[in-house]
Amino acid sequence: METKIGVFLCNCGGAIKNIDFDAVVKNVAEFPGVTCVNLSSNLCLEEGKEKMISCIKGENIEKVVVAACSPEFQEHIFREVLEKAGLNGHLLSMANIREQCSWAHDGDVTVKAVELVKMAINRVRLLQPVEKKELPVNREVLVVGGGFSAINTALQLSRVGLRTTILEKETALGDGPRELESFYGFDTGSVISAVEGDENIEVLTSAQMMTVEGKIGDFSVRIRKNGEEILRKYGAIVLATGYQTELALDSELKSGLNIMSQEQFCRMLGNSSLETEPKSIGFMFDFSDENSRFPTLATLNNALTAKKKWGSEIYIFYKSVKVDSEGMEKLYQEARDCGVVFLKSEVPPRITVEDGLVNIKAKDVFLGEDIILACDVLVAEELYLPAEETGNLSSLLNIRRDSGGFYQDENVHLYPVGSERKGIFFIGGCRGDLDLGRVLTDISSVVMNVYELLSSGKIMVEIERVKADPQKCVACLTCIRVCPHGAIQLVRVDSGKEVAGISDLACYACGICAAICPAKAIKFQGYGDDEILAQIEALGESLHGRNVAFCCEHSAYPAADLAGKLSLHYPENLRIIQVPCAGQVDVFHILKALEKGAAAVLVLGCEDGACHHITGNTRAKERVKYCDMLLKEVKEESRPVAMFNLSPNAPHKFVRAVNEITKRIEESGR
Amino acid sequence: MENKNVLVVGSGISGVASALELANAGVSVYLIEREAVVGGHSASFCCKATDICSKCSACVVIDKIKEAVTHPQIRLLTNSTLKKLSGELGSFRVEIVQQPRYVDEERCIACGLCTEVCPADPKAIYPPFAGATPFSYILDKGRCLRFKGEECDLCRGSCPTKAIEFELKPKEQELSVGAVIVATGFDVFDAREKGSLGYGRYPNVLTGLDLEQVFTREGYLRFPTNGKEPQNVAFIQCVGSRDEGHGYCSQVCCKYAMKLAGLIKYQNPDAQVTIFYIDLQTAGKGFAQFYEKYKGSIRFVRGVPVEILQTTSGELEVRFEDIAQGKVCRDTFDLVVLSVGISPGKNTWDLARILGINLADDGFFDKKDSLSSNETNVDGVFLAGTCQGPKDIPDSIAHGIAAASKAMQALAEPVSRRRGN
Amino acid sequence: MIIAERKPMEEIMRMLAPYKKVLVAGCGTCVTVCWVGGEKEVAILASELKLARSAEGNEIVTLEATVERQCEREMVAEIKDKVAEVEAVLSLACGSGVQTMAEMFEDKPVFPAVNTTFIGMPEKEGLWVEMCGACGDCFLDRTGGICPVVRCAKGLLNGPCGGTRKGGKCEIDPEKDCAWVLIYRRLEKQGRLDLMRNYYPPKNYRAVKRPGKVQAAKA
Amino acid sequence: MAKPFREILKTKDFVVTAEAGPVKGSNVSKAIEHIELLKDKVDGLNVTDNQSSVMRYPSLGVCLLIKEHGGEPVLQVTCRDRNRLAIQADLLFAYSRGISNILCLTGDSIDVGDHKEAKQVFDLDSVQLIHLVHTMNSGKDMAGNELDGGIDFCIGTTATPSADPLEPQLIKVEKKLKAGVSFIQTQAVYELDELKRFTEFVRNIDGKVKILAGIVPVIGAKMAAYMNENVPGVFIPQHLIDELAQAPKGTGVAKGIEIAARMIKQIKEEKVCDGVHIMFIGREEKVPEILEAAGLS
Repeated sequence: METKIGVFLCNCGGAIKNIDFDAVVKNVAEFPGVTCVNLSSNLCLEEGKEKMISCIKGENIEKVVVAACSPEFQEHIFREVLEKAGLNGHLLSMANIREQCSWAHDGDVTVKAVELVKMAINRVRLLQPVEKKELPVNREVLVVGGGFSAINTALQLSRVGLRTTILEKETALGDGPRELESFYGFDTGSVISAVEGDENIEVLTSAQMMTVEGKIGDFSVRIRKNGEEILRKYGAIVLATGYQTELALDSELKSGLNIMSQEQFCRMLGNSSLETEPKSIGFMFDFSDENSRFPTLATLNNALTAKKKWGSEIYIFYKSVKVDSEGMEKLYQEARDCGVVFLKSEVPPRITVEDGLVNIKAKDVFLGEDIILACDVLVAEELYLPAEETGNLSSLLNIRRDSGGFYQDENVHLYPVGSERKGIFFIGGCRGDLDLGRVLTDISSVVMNVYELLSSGKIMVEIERVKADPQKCVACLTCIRVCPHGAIQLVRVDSGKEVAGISDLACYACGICAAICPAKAIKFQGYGDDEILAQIEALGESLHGRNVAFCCEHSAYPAADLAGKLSLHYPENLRIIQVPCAGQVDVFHILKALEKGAAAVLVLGCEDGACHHITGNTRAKERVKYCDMLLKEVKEESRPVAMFNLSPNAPHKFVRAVNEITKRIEESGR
Repeated sequence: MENKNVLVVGSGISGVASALELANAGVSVYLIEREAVVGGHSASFCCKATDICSKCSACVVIDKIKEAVTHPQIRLLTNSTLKKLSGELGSFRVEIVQQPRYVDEERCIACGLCTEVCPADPKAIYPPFAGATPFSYILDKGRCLRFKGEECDLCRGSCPTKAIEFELKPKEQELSVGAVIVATGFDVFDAREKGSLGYGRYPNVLTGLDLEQVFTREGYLRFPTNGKEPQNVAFIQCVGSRDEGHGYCSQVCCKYAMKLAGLIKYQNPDAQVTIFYIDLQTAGKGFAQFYEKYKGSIRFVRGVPVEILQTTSGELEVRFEDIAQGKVCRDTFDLVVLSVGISPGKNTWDLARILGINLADDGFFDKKDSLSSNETNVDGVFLAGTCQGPKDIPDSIAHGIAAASKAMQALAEPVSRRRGN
Repeated sequence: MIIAERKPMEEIMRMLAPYKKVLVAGCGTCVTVCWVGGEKEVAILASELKLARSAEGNEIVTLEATVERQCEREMVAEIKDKVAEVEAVLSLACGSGVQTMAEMFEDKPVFPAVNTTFIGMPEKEGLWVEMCGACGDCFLDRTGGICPVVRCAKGLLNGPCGGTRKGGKCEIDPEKDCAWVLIYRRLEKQGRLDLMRNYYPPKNYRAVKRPGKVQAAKA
Repeated sequence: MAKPFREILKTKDFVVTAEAGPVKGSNVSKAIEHIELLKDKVDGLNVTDNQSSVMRYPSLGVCLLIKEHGGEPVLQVTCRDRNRLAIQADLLFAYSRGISNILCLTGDSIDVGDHKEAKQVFDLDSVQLIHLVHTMNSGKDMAGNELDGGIDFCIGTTATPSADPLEPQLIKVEKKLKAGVSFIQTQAVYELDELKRFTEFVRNIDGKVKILAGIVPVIGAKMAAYMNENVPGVFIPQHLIDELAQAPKGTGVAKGIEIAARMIKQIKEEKVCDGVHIMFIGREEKVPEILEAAGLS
């Protein structure tokens, strides 16, 4: 007994004029499984939805195809309609006949519309219900690091009723950018005492994280504290391990007594029993590292304090002052006003030490000539580097670092405090060089994110949308190695066999694992091999001469919609298949499309470095390259396969990609 | 009775970020927007990726807006402004005025029939910018014949969903909320104020924002005038930042200028791009490599242009003090982009009065103390994004989330304890 | 685990040239794990075949099947019906799988689609390295658990050759480590360098009498 | 008639040998020229065995020619091309024809040669080969069978003093010494200190063994770079490469010879080791110039 499929067409209030809807209705009605085809003019409005519901109920429709505008903003609405009509919301497939059909092309596009609907029908036939379920999560939070940001995170988390453990490798809390305390008017001392009085906060000093297993809501962490190991469970992990600094100087100079770091200089400032106060002080920054804010911050603040306290002559050598954080420009002006001398130089000054004085030689940009200054003290430029445990912890937690070795991949979708793994966050100096204003923002952000995840002790998630079939899984560990979100682990099933287990809590449903699984053991509800194949096969013979584009739902798909809205036209023979991530497209899908007759295949994903699933688009590129090689093997180069990167707001780039492929086909003379 | 709802004023990226976080935490949120469309400035920014992402975050804005407008916990009110605030943290009452849209955004299906039939020229009813949300048509009272007293009814007649309604009065409603997040954003510095730079007089002198929109609209760099591709472009930094009247760095200009410059070089490697600057703000996550990649191919001149003149041939002659050479030089370009900064929003002052919150001397809303840029002098009223001071997109998002966090934390605290301190 | 790699397409095409209907048979064990012979690769190869042949204007029909272990008669027997339908079988299993198929279906030509390369392990995602040469006379007790028989380019038993490159890389490939340098470092770490100083007489290269047979003592 | 090499090693305080690389083909006239040129100028002529895995006229063949022309041949035997049967057979043949010096080496890998698809044998390694020769010297074959007429070879082997890391190499050298060799012929050395370090190490284990430093003249910076890349076990220091680079055009060979001679002189004067082995493959005719420049003729 065939599934009863209901098809609902919408002509957008009669505004879609280049599609002959009667023809579409007639054509689609003959498609196997289609129980009823309804044409509406306002499907997305209340009256339209009402009709839909009553039809679904009346005809005992089991699965639904909606052919109307883009799913971008409508799919969730129609899902609700299905739910109201007593169907699972996932038994819906949409054909985008407005933005990606009617609006995207001139002239009559009835044929394309019919094909799009058929693709949706073939797909919907395979869809299975996806249930939602509340899964329990552990409400305890682990904060690694004992500095200002770690402590304040714990305090704010406590304020919203979440218990935390602070894990500090040192013997006491409160390491961190002490030199800035005076500037910002906070002192770590007071917050430390606040922590001690807080029943929601446990402090483990001289303690280290040894191993971490599990996933959001259920991390089990082995901690070594003075010799012995303890096992703890946490719902989320916050890294606040800070940074370290290093003098950017030739090693022979580093030892110099009167050449020092900002922090050493701070101690000097704080030292009341100083025999002789320095009469002249030199500062340097922004030469060896032009991309840090912190050096400006520390310099200005220390220079000012010194000026006020000792009235010393102060000379600051720098390339660019970094004033792009709150209050900095004012501070810079204040420093100038009270007589601090700023000397802009394109190249780092030459430093030499002679009879107790530090000679600084530089070419001043404004004066255009060399200046040589002899100072009692030089506060040298500092490089801001990741704390040394950073590497070790990132591999323990299986998270990526940026090009500077700090935590957090340079991916805009992770900013401000997120990692690629749910339930693991970074704050403050450990994710790069931040001024304190930004650190404070980080702290509050992370508290919000953790609260969202853990406050209720449970999270509502879709169950088994992506699932590894224990029968087929050969435990090759491939998916575990490729999952960008650390959502897959080996689990023991009842049979005792070890197989890949995908955590519904940690999974982002990107499908990268499903695409790469060599045993085809991973089923991805809605986007699996079968569903994609079904859409390709729906076109049958008519696929010949068509181009198939696999479009990432985060980028290319909305970009295509936008092209429609702007009526930027592109060749009509394009057939778009929406995927959750370019990384979900496999060699197999591309070859199938070609085998079934497609003239060309495009894979369109996010910009390089902006993949929502970190590695999806780069994997896609690799696979496309591999396909290209296979096609050469079988002398089918004339049917191009190409990968393009674009963002959701780049409709022109989308059109360019489609046109380029069309051009290539023409050139290859097919 | 404690009320946990939150009102977010302004649907720019910070407001949207605040609203989303709260909504995801189960709080029901009213998100009010003065304009007809959501998203504020950043929603119309272009993608600045070259062969790699340049971390401008414009696409993140798109994601978040979509998430927000489709979120069941967020009630969105466009064309709406805040009129009155009373009560205190946990039990505020706010009065909202919603100007009539005339086109019901719930019913408008963006079919475009109304625009076809509209007799006014330019059309009085038209779609919002592509990518706008909600994507429902806008009726411009200023242009509409009917509002000029004529008997025109064509669009209403043409509308298949009966979405158009003329006889609408401003809607007032009162809401009770536990906390208010102010995210009213910024105004772009009006480059006309710097007359010598010729903005508004010379067609090929643009602001950074104009250039954003050229890319959004065309996908390529084009002259606003003749649609040709400029070959020699100059960016001028710190227009409306770091000067008397703007005692701050706008924090965004160096980045967007360099990223747009990179984009220009990527699309047209032969193009000459020059950036006039005093100090380069190249800090910030993910920006280092971008800067390293393009600093070779972009010409950086340490100097401040004092004047721009248009030659008879239509070229733009920039007179600037080249600090390195210590003398005034001149150089000609065919397009000049003024990297205009971030200024406090015009309505900031009114809003401050309505909410009873302080203004800082630079004209932005004032924060409670140096350790929290989200709190204000009024308990329960919080600041998010550029209405508190200049921020780029990632920082605005972070600040928005932080504001949500602070509001949530304040509301989480039992009234008793709160009163206690 | 047994590691293999796909044969060049044209070689496969040559084998199958005379046939119009073939079964592409995968194996669910080693070759699945090393990404050459599992269900996914079967599907890809089948698809590529069809593409290639239709390009030649000489269509081919493919059936697909993947058994858990092609080196087990009983498991191979499960697909006999499919085999009955085709003119030839293309096996993506290791050599022993191919031979089991060939033996089970003597009336049908069975062709190898992969080259069986070695016994090894994954070094990282998608990269496998040789670990064991199945010499039948395991030497690992003397070398800190690093096999010089296959991991040394020359299979030397008494230390490195004189061709070791700077940094302890192999004479034939600067990418590869010199096994004997690895052995040295491991034994040094364990304080067992004396093992390396011992003289090891010529190896018994006939420990496995070809064709090899192993009789379980219990059976 | 040349003195037996074994005697020379015992008596002469600075031994000099040279390498003769066999030709590719059956025309041995060039080989004979070289033999004639060198046989009286050096204490032994040392014939490579399919050097760098490039197939050539056999080592055994050239050794016989040397013998015929009154020189003292040293037979190089690698483990790459022959299994234990073939090697034993060759040794019997060689000895029966008056060849009494053997240099035992592992042999370069097949991959560096001109028959890359050949099966490499390495049935034995160099240490095992040394043991094998001793076994046969004692009148038995490897399987323990009595030989009707045994052999008595003077055994040498090779070593790489400039290997990095050095320790594993030294362990192997130690094994070779324990197995029993009369002389060690090193890979090309360019740094005296490396050589000193090496000889010291050897002396501590075996006071009697003679060490001949390998001398390979480099005739240009390019060649040097190439050798560093492609010749196993050769490490030419940067300062030499620079020195060569500065040599005016066309004077490369002269420069190479000059450097080589300088090295030999130093070795001899400072008594770093017991002699040198000069490898000037393809330019055998130039060897006398080196000897002259080094004051050895």
